[in-house]
Amino acid sequence: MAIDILYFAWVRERIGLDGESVTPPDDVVDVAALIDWLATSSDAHATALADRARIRAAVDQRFATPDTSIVGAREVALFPPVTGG
Amino acid sequence: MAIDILYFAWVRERIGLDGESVTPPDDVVDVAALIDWLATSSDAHATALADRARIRAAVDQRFATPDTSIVGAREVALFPPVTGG
Amino acid sequence: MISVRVQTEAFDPGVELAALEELGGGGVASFTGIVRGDGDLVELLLEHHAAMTGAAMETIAAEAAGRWPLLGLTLIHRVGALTPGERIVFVGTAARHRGAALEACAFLIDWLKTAAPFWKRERFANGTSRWVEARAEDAEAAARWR
Amino acid sequence: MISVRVQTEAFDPGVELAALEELGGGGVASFTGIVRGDGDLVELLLEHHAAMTGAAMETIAAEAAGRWPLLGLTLIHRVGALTPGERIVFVGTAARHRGAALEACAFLIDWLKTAAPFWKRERFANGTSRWVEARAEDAEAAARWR
Repeated sequence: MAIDILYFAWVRERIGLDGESVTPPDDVVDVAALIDWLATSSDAHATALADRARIRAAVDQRFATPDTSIVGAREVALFPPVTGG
Repeated sequence: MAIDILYFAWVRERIGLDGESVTPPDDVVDVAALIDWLATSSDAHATALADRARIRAAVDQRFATPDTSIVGAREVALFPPVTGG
Repeated sequence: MISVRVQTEAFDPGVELAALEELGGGGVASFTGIVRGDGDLVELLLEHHAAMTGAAMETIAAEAAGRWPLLGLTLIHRVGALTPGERIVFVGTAARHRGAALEACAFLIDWLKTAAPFWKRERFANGTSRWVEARAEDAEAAARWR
Repeated sequence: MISVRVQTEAFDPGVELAALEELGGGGVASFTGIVRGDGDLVELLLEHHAAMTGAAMETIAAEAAGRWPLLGLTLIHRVGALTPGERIVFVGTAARHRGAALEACAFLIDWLKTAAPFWKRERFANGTSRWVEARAEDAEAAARWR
């Protein structure tokens, strides 16, 4: 199933995309696996996502952890730790 | 030596005075002794000052405790616990 | 900037905050105390030891300025007759970072409640009135900063 | 009254406080975050996950409303390009007593810093720019409420 991937802040800048629609293989079932898989898409993806400790995610607009399931998700956002306030 | 005594809130109302100038005997050297001595001045003083636990004091405009010295003080204020803010 | 005021007149929190925002810090915190109209209260009378109040508030302000890296603080306390909905007290603090501003603000209002010579008398619609009793919680709130 | 807003426009803390003061409580607390002009900063750019931000802020607001007996709370976060001295964020709380207002206010700004999808980019006078790094202190400040 296609998932909308959104990128924010320096993740967005390094990848060079606001987002993209992807269809990961069936064994990509959680956030960590999705990031690993996206990192293989291009050099830019690999670089942007290299430092896994500094990548955060939201699945269907709720903050997620690496083990959060993406099965059935419509949207996954990837970004650095938030800095609002 | 004469000392200006000031009364506030219900201490003032019960005594019926904003303040008075008094000259306590030489053995009245601290706040606790001053209150004991003032309580002998009149029935109103005795009533107003009866509940020692609810009487607070300031000596020369600084908050004081029962054992604070009044030797050389120009002003002693007596009042209930403060309720500002 | 330390500004300490005791006044009968009303004040405008927006104006006070704007002055604190001018100081170049990243955070401004405030607390405004308002007369509640509980139990048919019609008037709150604020009495104070006029000769002592300013100095007591300056002492409290200096204590906060010594504990936290503040760029500014404002303390305003009204005296006289107030009606429900009126502002009684304002505490405002400015600092580079929010922690100092927020903590100093909480400290200042806790201490104003217990270390400044004000007394409140409530007057009710039925003609009765009473002096507000000091609350043990206020003493405890102030004590946590010791 | 819970009011949560994400906006490019400026806001007026005085107006926000006045609305909170109308709710009949005895205490109104606020925190206003301001863009500091450190290191020749000329612009702060606030990016956010627009579809998610409102819901994330509502979640934070609901958490505060569940923890403290609040009469009202206001959360405003600006997005887009801001210059030094401009207000970024406002948190305001109203409660019967000061403790709830002050604690909820501190909680809300701590959580806004760590649980809402905003990112800041700083642009400096010499043409360089950089994304603000999340601070460990902010995560710790938020964690103390867990």
